[in-house]
Amino acid sequence: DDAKLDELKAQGFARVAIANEPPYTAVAADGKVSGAAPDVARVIFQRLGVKDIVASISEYGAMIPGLQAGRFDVVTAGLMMKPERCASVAYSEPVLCDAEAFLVRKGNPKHLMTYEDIGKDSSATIGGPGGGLQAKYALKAGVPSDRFIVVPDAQSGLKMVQDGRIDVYTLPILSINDLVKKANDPNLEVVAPVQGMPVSCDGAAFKKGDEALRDAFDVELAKMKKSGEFAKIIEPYGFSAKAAMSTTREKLCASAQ
Amino acid sequence: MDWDWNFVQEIMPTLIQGVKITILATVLGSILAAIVGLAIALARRSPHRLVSRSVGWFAEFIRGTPLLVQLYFIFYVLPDIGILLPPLVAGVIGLGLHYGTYTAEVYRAGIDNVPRGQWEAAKACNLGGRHTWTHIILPQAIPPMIPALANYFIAMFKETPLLSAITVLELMNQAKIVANSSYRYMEPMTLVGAFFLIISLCSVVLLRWLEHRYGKIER
Amino acid sequence: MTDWSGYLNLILQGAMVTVQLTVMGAALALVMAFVAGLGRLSRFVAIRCLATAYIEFFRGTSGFVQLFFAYFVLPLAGVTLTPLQAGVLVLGLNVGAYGAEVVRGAIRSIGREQYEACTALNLGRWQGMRHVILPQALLIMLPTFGNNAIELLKATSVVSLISLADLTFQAQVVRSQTGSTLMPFATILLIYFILALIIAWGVRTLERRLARGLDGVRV
Amino acid sequence: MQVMPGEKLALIGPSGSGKTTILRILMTLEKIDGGHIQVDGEQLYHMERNGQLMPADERHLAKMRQKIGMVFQLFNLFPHKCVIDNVTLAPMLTKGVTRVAAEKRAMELLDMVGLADKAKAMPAQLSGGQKQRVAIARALALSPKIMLFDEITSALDPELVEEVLNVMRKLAAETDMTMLLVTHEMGFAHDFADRVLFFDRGRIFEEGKPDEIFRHPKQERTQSFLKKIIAAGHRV
Amino acid sequence: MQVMPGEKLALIGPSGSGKTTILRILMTLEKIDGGHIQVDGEQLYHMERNGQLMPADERHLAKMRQKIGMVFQLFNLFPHKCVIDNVTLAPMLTKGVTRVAAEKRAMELLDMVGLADKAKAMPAQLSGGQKQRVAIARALALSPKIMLFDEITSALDPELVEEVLNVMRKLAAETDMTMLLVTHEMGFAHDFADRVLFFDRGRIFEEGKPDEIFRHPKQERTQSFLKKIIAAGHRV
Ligand SMILES: Nc1ncnc2c1ncn2[C@@H]1O[C@H](COP(=O)(O)OP(=O)(O)OP(=O)(O)O)[C@@H](O)[C@H]1O
Ligand SMILES: Nc1ncnc2c1ncn2[C@@H]1O[C@H](COP(=O)(O)OP(=O)(O)OP(=O)(O)O)[C@@H](O)[C@H]1O
Ligand SMILES: [Mg+2]
Ligand SMILES: [Mg+2]
Repeated sequence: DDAKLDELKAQGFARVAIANEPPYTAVAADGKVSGAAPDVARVIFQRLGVKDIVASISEYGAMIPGLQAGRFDVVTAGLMMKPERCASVAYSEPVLCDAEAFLVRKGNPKHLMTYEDIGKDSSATIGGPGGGLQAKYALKAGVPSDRFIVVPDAQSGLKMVQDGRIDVYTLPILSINDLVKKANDPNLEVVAPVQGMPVSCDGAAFKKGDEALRDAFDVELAKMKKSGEFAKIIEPYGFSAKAAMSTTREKLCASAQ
Repeated sequence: MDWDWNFVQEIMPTLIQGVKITILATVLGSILAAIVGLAIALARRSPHRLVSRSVGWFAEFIRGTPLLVQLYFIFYVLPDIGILLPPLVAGVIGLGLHYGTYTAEVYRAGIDNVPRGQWEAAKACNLGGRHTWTHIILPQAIPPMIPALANYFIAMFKETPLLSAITVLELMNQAKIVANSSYRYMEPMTLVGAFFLIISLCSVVLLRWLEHRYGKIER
Repeated sequence: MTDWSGYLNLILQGAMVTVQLTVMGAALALVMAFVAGLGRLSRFVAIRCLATAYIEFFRGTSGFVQLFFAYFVLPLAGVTLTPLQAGVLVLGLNVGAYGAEVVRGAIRSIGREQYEACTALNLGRWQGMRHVILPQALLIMLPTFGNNAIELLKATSVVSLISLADLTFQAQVVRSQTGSTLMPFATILLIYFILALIIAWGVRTLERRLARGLDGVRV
Repeated sequence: MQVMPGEKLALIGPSGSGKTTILRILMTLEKIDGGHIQVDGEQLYHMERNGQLMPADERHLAKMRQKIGMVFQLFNLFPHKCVIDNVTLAPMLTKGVTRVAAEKRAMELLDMVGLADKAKAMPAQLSGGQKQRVAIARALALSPKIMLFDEITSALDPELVEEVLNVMRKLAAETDMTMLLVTHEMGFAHDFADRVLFFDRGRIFEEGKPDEIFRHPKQERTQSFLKKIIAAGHRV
Repeated sequence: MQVMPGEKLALIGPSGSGKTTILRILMTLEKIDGGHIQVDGEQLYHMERNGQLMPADERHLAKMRQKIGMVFQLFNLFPHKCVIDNVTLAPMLTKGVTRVAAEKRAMELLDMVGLADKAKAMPAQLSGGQKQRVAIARALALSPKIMLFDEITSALDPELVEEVLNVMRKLAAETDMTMLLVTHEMGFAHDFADRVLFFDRGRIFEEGKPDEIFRHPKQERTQSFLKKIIAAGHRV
């Protein structure tokens, strides 16, 4: 009775949006898509009878409009659940959970440990993805929008911190850690987790109206969580399966309200 | 998804902010392009083959590669060699350099169009190289090329949205930020398109006037 | 530590997409240039207006904005294009609008006497256009078409912003994989430049071939 | 004014007197404000419909143009086509003649104007006289009933004029086409024409047999024109 | 060849014989392949350094150019500057003369050529003869020792020639500058020059007092040249 799923089966693949931000999502040198979120999605879609996933890389800000415009079938990119998003898309149950981190220069010269610190220091600038949780938190903590720089991708954020264009770059802890590991730059330092920020979790995000597909996805996800297969996929990337299993979509979508 | 006038009203002030930066970038970029173009045109006429050749190739290279990538290069790579530019400055330099290679061609044609007799008269008046350029050649060469230069400035205006890729808060970037946080693309993008169309059409009128005013020189 | 050959492979894949976009965009642009360019010379007011509206619209707005519009707003109106389709469509229509003016200018530059010879030989309007006027005008258009093709090549870099995996986009991917900013950008700048040189060379060769036999008639 | 079938007419007169204009009107290159012109028994610029005369449409004009050919002062060859293609183009396109047939006919015509060996040459490689002879062959290829020639030698170097006039003589002798010729070569006009029209200020000022006009012009203006022409070195 | 200070020389000869070329060489507008030229006791294209002759540098050339002024066939006024600015520009820039002094001198010169009332006009508003007189004033403003004139009347309508020649006569009478004049106005050359040089094929073919050359040329080629000139309507 699920028309969307039948369509995907017939087509043989599902189109997913990713961000190319390891360890959530990544594209390898050979062009193969990996990362914790797509890996989970791939297995579930196979169980549902959809042979493969085809990923296109997108800016965070463009993901939900793209989903609504029918450019992707699902977003598996570490798009953290928050109430407004829950209202715009149909989330699956939580998949990856993580807390926020700050990437700063060695010694954290401006002593920026929280969003409030940034709000108070009128010379401090913070960079983060466009239209994300981070921008909302920053605004709430008194950071004016001209000190929140929208950075198109993680590598640019890292570069801007290195070059001193921004004081802080914020992403989930695991993303920041991965970034720092690759950069291998002793002049960087990570503040993690950022105090006062709740742990947030992402889920696979479907278009409103594709709830049947989402529910089928959830059934397979629950089975995987139970069998331990879920943990086997995400833990090598550094994520905690326990964290994802200890909360629900309902809680996360309601919590911030 | 339906058009929402309330939303338009809400985002208008933000977009106007962007328009201001867009215009600022265009004006500064144009000034830089006018100067860079002149410098390239003069360097290409240099009697030193090494100078004229290498400037020639440099200009070809800039003209043959995308502005977007050049902007990335200026913004993200130059800091590695210690040149750290604020986004707007990097953007203006990118625009000015890129379009400078186009205006250089305009200058070249303008200078070539000054009759040989003017060079010779300048020499017969015993004017030196610098005086010949500043008092005789350029004052005659520049007015006729104003329309052609203006053409490129309009083209440059239309390429300023690329600056959003290096975090300049111009019109396109403001629209993207609005879209990112509201998940509505229709209104901001349509408005951006409308802004560009209106300003471009106005500048066409300006261009016609410039052509009329400076199109030719009486001899 | 870094697998350069793998990344180079990614970049080459991107170059394929860029070439594909350029070729398909150029094909569409060529068709549009002739359709709209001839449309502006039509006897019928309605066709002339339509062609003028198309040309002014696409020349008046920013290509970047058009792309975002086609990619994010058109789907809301029920037209969903793949990134490749959106890219080819926007680039082709955009460059085609500039090309239309080239076509028109070249056709109008053919002397009256050629039209009169056609009438005297009782060729129909379209026959004269097809066999006598266009073959001559083509030679005049060619150099400008070459420049337009290079502009098109450069404009393809913008599609990276709607996540089409072209050269610029792959450079961004490599950059986030390796942490190196200089290498990918320097590499693609070079590739773009080489592609531009190839286009310029190709057009020059074609021009020389077409001009054969016409020596001494036209400069 | 009336022209008989097969008649050879020479149009002479001072500059700006309307000689070119009348040929261009016959070739429908120029519009007329009033008056009627009949060619081969049919209205040129008008057509009869329901017993009324109406301005002609493009189809009627095309039909009438089949009957008329024109050779221009500046040749107006198609520079991008070789000589034989210049000649075959119109027959193939407008009469649906096959390439083989068109080329056979073209070679005959080129042979007639003495340029069979230049069939594959491009116009740019020809001298002015050769170009003009190709232009004549091109106009003949459509087998018109009336041929118009507008100062076809005046853009040529003096030494090339004769080769074109020779072709014209041959043409006059061998065919019975109606021919209208504008020229400043009075000697040639004298030998060639059955009748000479002297134009001045847009109208026919005097007409008659060549001998009458050239030897014994009645009008003073005709006399003074001929005197000027002779002074400028043209033979009569 | 040698020219005395204050001497007035007329250069005549057929087209392409090198008259223009020699003036352009003196004005350093053209390069020379070989030979030496001395102006006012100094080498023009060479300079002495450590007892050796070396090609001159730009500074030496600029110094030498101060001694020489030139008036062109096509005036070459600066079209973007008004008449008086055309005259004052070079003195102000190259000699550091103040604006006031330069304008005073310019007004004297414009007065001399009869154009004091046109000081504020733009070149485009002047007739050819007026333009040429401004060009003469402009060259004089630098007070050169030697003035070069290259067919300064041949681009003018016949009725304007005389006004320029009158200025030249005045100039010859009032100053003791050395003057070299290329002209086809033989009558004027005769009255004006102390010595006439007849050029042919790049060399001086005959020279002498005006009377000798114009009345009794020794060389046949000079005779035939003068005959042609007279036939073309120039008075001698
Ligand atoms: N009968 C006429 N009615 C209207 N206009 C005329 C007439 N005759 C001549 N003219 C005008 O006079 C101008 C010169 O005419 P045309 O070119 O036919 O002269 P021509 O006799 O061919 O001179 P030339 O010997 O210089 O070629 C044209 O612009 C034409 O419009
Ligand atoms: N002595 C020479 N050495 C080298 N080249 C020469 C010489 N004389 C003349 N020429 C060449 O001949 C050409 C014509 O010379 P120039 O213009 O001086 O002739 P002219 O006497 O001024 O003729 P006109 O009366 O037509 O102005 C020039 O290109 C010049 O280079
Ligand atoms: Mg005529
Ligand atoms: Mg000369």
